[in-house]
Amino acid sequence: MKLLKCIVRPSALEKVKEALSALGVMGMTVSEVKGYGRQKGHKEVYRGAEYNIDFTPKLEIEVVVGEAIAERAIDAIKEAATTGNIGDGKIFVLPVDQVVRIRTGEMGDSAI
Amino acid sequence: MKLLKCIVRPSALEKVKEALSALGVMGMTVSEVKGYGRQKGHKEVYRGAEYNIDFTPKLEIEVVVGEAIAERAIDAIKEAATTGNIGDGKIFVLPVDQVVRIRTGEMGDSAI
Amino acid sequence: MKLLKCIVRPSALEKVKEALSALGVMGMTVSEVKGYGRQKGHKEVYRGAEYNIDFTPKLEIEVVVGEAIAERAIDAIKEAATTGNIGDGKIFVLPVDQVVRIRTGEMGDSAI
Amino acid sequence: MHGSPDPVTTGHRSRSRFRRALVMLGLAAWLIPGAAHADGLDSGDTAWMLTSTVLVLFMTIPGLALFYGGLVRAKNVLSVLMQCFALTSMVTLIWILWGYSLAFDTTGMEAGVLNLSSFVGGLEKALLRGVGIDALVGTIPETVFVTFQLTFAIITPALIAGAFAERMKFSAMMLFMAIWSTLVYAPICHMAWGGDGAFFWDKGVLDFAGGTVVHINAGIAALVAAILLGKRRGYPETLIPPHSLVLTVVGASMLWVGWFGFNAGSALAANGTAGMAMLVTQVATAAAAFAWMLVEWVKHGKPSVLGIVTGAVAGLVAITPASGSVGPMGAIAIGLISGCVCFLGATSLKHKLGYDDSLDAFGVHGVGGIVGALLTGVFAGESLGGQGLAEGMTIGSQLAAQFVGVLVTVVYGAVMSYIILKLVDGFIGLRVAEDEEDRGLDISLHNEQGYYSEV
Amino acid sequence: MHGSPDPVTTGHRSRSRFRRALVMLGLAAWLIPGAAHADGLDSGDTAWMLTSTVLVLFMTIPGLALFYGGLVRAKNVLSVLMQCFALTSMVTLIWILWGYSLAFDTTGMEAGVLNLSSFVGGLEKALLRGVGIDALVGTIPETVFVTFQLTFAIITPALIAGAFAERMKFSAMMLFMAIWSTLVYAPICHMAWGGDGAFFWDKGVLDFAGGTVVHINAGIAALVAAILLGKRRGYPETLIPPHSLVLTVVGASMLWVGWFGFNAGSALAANGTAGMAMLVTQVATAAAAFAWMLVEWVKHGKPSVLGIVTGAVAGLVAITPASGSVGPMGAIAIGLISGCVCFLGATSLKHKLGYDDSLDAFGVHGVGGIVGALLTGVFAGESLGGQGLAEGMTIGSQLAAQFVGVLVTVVYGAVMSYIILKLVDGFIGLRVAEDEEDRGLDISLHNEQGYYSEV
Amino acid sequence: MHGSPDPVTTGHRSRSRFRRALVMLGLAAWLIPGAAHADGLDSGDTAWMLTSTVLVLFMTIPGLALFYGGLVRAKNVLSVLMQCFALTSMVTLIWILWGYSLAFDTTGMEAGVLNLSSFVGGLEKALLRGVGIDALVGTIPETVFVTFQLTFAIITPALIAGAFAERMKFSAMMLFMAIWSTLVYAPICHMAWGGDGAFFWDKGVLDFAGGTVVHINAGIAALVAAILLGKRRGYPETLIPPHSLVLTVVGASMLWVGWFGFNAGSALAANGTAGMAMLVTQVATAAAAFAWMLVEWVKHGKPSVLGIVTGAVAGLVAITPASGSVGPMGAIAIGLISGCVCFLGATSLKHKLGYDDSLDAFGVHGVGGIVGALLTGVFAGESLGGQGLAEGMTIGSQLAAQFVGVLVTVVYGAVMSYIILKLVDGFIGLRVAEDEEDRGLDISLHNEQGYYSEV
Ligand SMILES: Nc1ncnc2c1ncn2[C@@H]1O[C@H](COP(=O)(O)OP(=O)(O)O)[C@@H](O)[C@H]1O
Ligand SMILES: Nc1ncnc2c1ncn2[C@@H]1O[C@H](COP(=O)(O)OP(=O)(O)O)[C@@H](O)[C@H]1O
Ligand SMILES: Nc1ncnc2c1ncn2[C@@H]1O[C@H](COP(=O)(O)OP(=O)(O)O)[C@@H](O)[C@H]1O
Repeated sequence: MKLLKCIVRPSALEKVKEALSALGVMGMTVSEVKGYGRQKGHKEVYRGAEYNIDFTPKLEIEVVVGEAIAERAIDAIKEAATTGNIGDGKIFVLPVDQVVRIRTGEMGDSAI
Repeated sequence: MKLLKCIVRPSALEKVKEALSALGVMGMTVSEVKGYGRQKGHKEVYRGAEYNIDFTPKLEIEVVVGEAIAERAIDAIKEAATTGNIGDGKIFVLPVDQVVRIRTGEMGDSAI
Repeated sequence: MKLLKCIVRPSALEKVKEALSALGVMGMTVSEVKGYGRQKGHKEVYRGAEYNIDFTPKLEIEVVVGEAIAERAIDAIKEAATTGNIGDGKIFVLPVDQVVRIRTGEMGDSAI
Repeated sequence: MHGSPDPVTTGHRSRSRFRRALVMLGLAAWLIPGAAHADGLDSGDTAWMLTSTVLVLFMTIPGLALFYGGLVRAKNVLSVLMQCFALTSMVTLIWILWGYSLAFDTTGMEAGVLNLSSFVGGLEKALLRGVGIDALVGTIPETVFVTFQLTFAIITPALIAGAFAERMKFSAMMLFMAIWSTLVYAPICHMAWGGDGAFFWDKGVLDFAGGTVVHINAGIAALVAAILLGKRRGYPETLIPPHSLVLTVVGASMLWVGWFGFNAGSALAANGTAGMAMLVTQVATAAAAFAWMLVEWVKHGKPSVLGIVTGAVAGLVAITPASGSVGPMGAIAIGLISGCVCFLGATSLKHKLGYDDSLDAFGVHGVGGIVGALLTGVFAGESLGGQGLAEGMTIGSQLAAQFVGVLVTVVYGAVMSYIILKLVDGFIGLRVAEDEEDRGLDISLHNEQGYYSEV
Repeated sequence: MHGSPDPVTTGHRSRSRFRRALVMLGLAAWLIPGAAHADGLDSGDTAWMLTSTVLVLFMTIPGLALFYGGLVRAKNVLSVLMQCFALTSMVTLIWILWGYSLAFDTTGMEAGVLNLSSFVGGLEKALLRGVGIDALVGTIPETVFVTFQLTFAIITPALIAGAFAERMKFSAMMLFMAIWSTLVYAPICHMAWGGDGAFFWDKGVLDFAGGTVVHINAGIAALVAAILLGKRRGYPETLIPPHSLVLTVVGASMLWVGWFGFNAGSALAANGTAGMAMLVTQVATAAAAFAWMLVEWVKHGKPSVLGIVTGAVAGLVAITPASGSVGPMGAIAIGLISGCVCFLGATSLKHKLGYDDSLDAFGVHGVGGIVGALLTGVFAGESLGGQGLAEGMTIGSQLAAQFVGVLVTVVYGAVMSYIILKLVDGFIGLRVAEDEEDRGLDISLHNEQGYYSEV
Repeated sequence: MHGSPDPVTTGHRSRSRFRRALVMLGLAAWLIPGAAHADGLDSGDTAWMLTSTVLVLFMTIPGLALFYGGLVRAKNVLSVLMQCFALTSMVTLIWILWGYSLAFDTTGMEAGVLNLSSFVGGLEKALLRGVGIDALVGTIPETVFVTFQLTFAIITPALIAGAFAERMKFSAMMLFMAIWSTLVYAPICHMAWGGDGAFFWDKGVLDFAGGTVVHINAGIAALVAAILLGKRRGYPETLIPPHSLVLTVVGASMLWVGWFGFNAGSALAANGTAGMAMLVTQVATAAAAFAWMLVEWVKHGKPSVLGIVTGAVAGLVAITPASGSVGPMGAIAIGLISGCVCFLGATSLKHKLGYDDSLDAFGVHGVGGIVGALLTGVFAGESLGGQGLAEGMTIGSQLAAQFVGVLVTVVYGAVMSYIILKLVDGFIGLRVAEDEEDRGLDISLHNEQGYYSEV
């Protein structure tokens, strides 16, 4: 099983959700993060003073999927989240040893 | 060492904290996330318009533990966080290569 | 490739960012988290009632780096984030199977 | 006008004639026999009008700014506050330079005579010429009257801003409003409150505190703007809830308390008319809020705070034209009816017709204003506990007069708003670029953020 | 005044008789010789009373709503705002339908005669019968008096809501308050301010602006409700800090400024009594805030803003009954004492006795009200810089009278509140379900969220 | 003083003499022939002054508290609210104990005679001796005058707090302000508004509502404090944006509406002077806001809401001394000029000189106050639409007088502020420890958090 840790633009959430649903992936966990990267921040001016806003608001979407569909999920996310501009984000793929569904105690693929 | 990434209901925090303490696990890191899964969101109505609130507030509790107690920690969390209703959440178990305590530079199990 | 999951004090962000930049690591993702550990929380008193604030505000800085510089990055972060007091935080090192740059579809080291 | 030295009708001295006049037109009554010598000044009336002016300004900043600001997404909150604040500033300058004169200069007017001056004032009072420290309107300094009326001229365009929130260019908004204040607000204000010879006034239209002038006028411009600008991106597929109903409730509360300046202040005196206006305002507002809450409770299963505060605003709007003419029981009726009708206006009408009036400026102010204007004609009747209809009127003829007032405002306002918007669109464009809308207007247009959390 | 041929009862002209009466009962004094002819109207007094009415409404929405709203958890913030807003609406309707009549109809009352009318008014003024545009109370329109008094009737139940915040059903709350307003508020209000023949009034109880009527009354109902409803889930093991002290400080500030309408407005005129009431209100509030801050600084090592604002509210409560009777030095004393005593009330008493008065409605309003009512008996004495005790009273006898007022309010209020709550409990249940409480009342009861952050 | 039974100058009765006096000094005019018998009381004037007092208190809590609170980082928001609230409490006690007496006791003063009493009042009125319920100042109760003036004494130190926000010890702040209020505020207030014999008054300095007394005075103390305390940690390398511009805009709006109490209230009556003061206040504020917006639009490409609200405050400050002397066109000029100059003050001056005036207390209040004081000398001239210069003055001599007023305030204020701060520093230290500053003052000094989100 893999954890896909996707850093995307806030505006991509809806599309990513739909793309994953289309693949049958029905769960995900989202958090608000701030990103720093090639996409430069911007300057805001408050009473003449320049403030460097280095970090850009991003969403981190975490999805755990079975090996079987990991590839397809990555492609789907990639497609859904791309605008072609710097700052579209990354997908980090991490190995997952085990998944437990708290409610039932189920484990492994069936717990996802 | 393992990272237990637990997605749980906000109301479970206190109990999970106690269950882990009982095992001697004294550290954890918590963040507010939004979850999407079998537990459906709900509709809110503002001036007659229906808004689909797809995401449910969850907490993500991240705990790194030594291999030795990983199993027991998982069981403890499972027990503490379960209500039996859809939406209780998941535990994702990820391998951890290394842990460093910033203050002392200690590494490995002793740094947890 | 490795994911360095660094739990640090909020005040350390600027220095960590600089330390990483100095190494040529130009990307990172940051989120606000609450930490529980050896550093005890504190009590706040509201109208005579004591509230235990167990959790301390921390930042979680996630950086994915190539194997090559992982060590150096860890050292740099350690140095930048240390104050010597309890609560400086941890670095958790996790294996990363794959990295995808959403915009271009690049993969692996070049996508970081 | 304000130069006449006849002190007879000032204050509550000639109560019955005074009542008669107020029943007809509220503010306008005072314009006729104003005495310019200092002896006519009543310190109590002045005290109340100074206070009322403060209250009505308070309605716009921060009241309306918060009411609207809470309803948008966090990324657009400052743009809404900015609109309210910038309009407050710009309209102030317009008003003292030419607006007040276009609205309240009575040169050339004569009772019963229809001429250009029936529709718009001249420029005799431009730059506030002649508005010295001793000039009076009725029993209060004209300076206070100018400022009081200014606060009405401010809130009207600010209300419109609810219709195009989250997508209009700031520059286009300012340009549109500068022209609209001059070509639409001032004339309608003049027709309603210009005194003898003014179009609505001579027709006997009752509009005590601004049902036509402020609310219908704003509502119809809002509707036109909402349609012309088109929907927000993603509307209505991906609706985003209000980012802070707390702000919205605070804003609504401020509107409620400030509205006493609006309605009771429109008596231009601290007297029985003001007192009754305050009472009926409170009653109608409560009734409308209560009605909305109940309807929603029945229809959606739960009463919401956004519902009850919107109902309150609907009630405030509807009682506005009636607040000098009806009694407490009429106020209950107006409140209950307007609460229910505006519920439909904001919840069904909009979705059925498919335009995107972001914050229901038309659904509440337009609809509520029309309901109120018409019901004024009904509940002003003494048989229904009111203070009496305009002179020589029956409920039927009064309703007809009210209808004319509504119709002219709607038609004139719609046509003019359309033309001005089209012009501005051609000139600088009305709408922000797509990516600006996505990033939010706060960053795109003002390079600021409403809330900044240190990371 | 302006034109009236009968100067006897107006304003500051008959100062001594006026003072005498005010010292006794504040508001009530005005009810006796009210003149119904328009000529008695004083525009200055009316201006101030219109303003005071606005200020007292402002205390509830948004003042109290924010003060309370900031203290609860984010998931319950709207439920608190909703309670304040819905009570404002409902009590308004009750008041004009029957409440005002039950409180202020004086039919059948006679000085020194104890009969049913000593305890509650009749229904002669139901539906505001006879409250026309010309009716006066003292020198102001009766419409203004009705609305001013209404704002007191609104804030009293809203204060109670602090006790059962975060766990009471909205429907049960509304039902309870509808009955309570009728069966508890109106009678106590009548006893205190009903004029000659009214129970407290004839006993010479001093309650200038509502120490018994509003604060003790609300405080005791709050205590009963807190006990009957039981503790919030998790209390006191897992205490959750206030979600936004910023809102709470803003609300407290609004209460402070609005309270000038409450206290100085209770003079029912813009005169020396109003001026002194304003001054002593400011002084006592500052002293209480300062005292709380110091006590806390000493006891907990740090002064907190929640502490100082709570102290300010305690001072406002305590000076309320005294504000027509004491001088600035008495106000300092009342402030310092009430600040210290309420500190104990909100911090120790509650925890010792173990009930969960969520937002300290009893600890501040109940305790502060009682302290204030008793101290009024002391510091009204001329020897202590006050305006003088009620006629023929010594400090001892005045204290006894004050004690009777407190006792009757406490006992009657407690018993009635208990009965009504039990009835409502049997009928629809008082408390939300456990999972509703866990999810938060905003979602559970109103299907809304206070703050929505786009994900 | 207030005991003289001469009723001649009360109210609007002797309009021309009244005008003359007001043109000179605003408040001071009223102090001279105050009549103590009840007959001189004007209920309308009293109503307006009660209201104005409420408005000016509202400016500090919650107005200024929010304006400043929004501009700091979230971890310091409560410390700012706390400063405003605690100052409100402490200054109230100081004022009634000795402050009012030092400012307004006129014992020993004589027109044209320069003695100690020209600079500071005596202690005859300490503990408010003689300020009974019947004492009058002009046509209003002296109690109201005391409270009205108190609100000025409160806001002045609160303004200073903007300069050292986010780093000063609470204890040091309180100690400094207690001394400063006594040794700086009271004397400057006395010199300006003490009446015949007072230093500024005898020089013919025009300061209608507190340009020198409040704004320059606060601004210069702010500058000294900013320099003495040193920069915030990390300034200016790591600038952190305001945590909530929403709060700041709300606060600015409240300052705007409250300022009508400040300026129009300084007429001490509800008359033509008050009306004109209200009008010119509105106009200058709008002009300054508009000017700042335009300058910023041109210079930075985008107009910001922080910019426009800061401009509004600049305009409010600058019109303050002029509000009893200029006409609407002069107000436009003052507004436009002050908007542009304060833009430079807050954006360039500070960064060039390198001190860290956290919230621009000097840049806006100091600079705006000086600009306003000087321009008052220009636009008061009748040729420029003003109400006329002080008696026997030309624009040149008036400007010289204004300059003297500014200079004395700046020099005296700077020297005294420096000495007091140094003393307090030696005694308890001015600045919090580094780690306290890093954690934020809310936790460090008050053990509280502004916003608490349940995890
Ligand atoms: N090495 C990294 N480790 C963690 N997060 C990263 C890393 N590099 C980039 N990111 C995240 O991805 C986001 C987008 O990266 P950026 O370099 O701006 O553009 P792009 O994704 O188009 O290459 C960043 O804002 C940051 O959140
Ligand atoms: N595949 C997944 N990847 C990441 N998070 C998931 C996934 N599936 C579920 N979750 C998280 O777990 C939460 C609970 O899942 P849900 O399907 O609602 O109920 P249950 O845990 O009872 O099966 C979700 O809200 C989401 O945050
Ligand atoms: N086992 C753990 N798993 C996850 N996070 C941890 C763990 N232990 C500590 N942390 C995180 O590291 C932070 C610092 O740890 P703490 O024990 O307080 O001090 P130190 O890092 O100096 O040992 C904690 O606040 C928590 O966020």
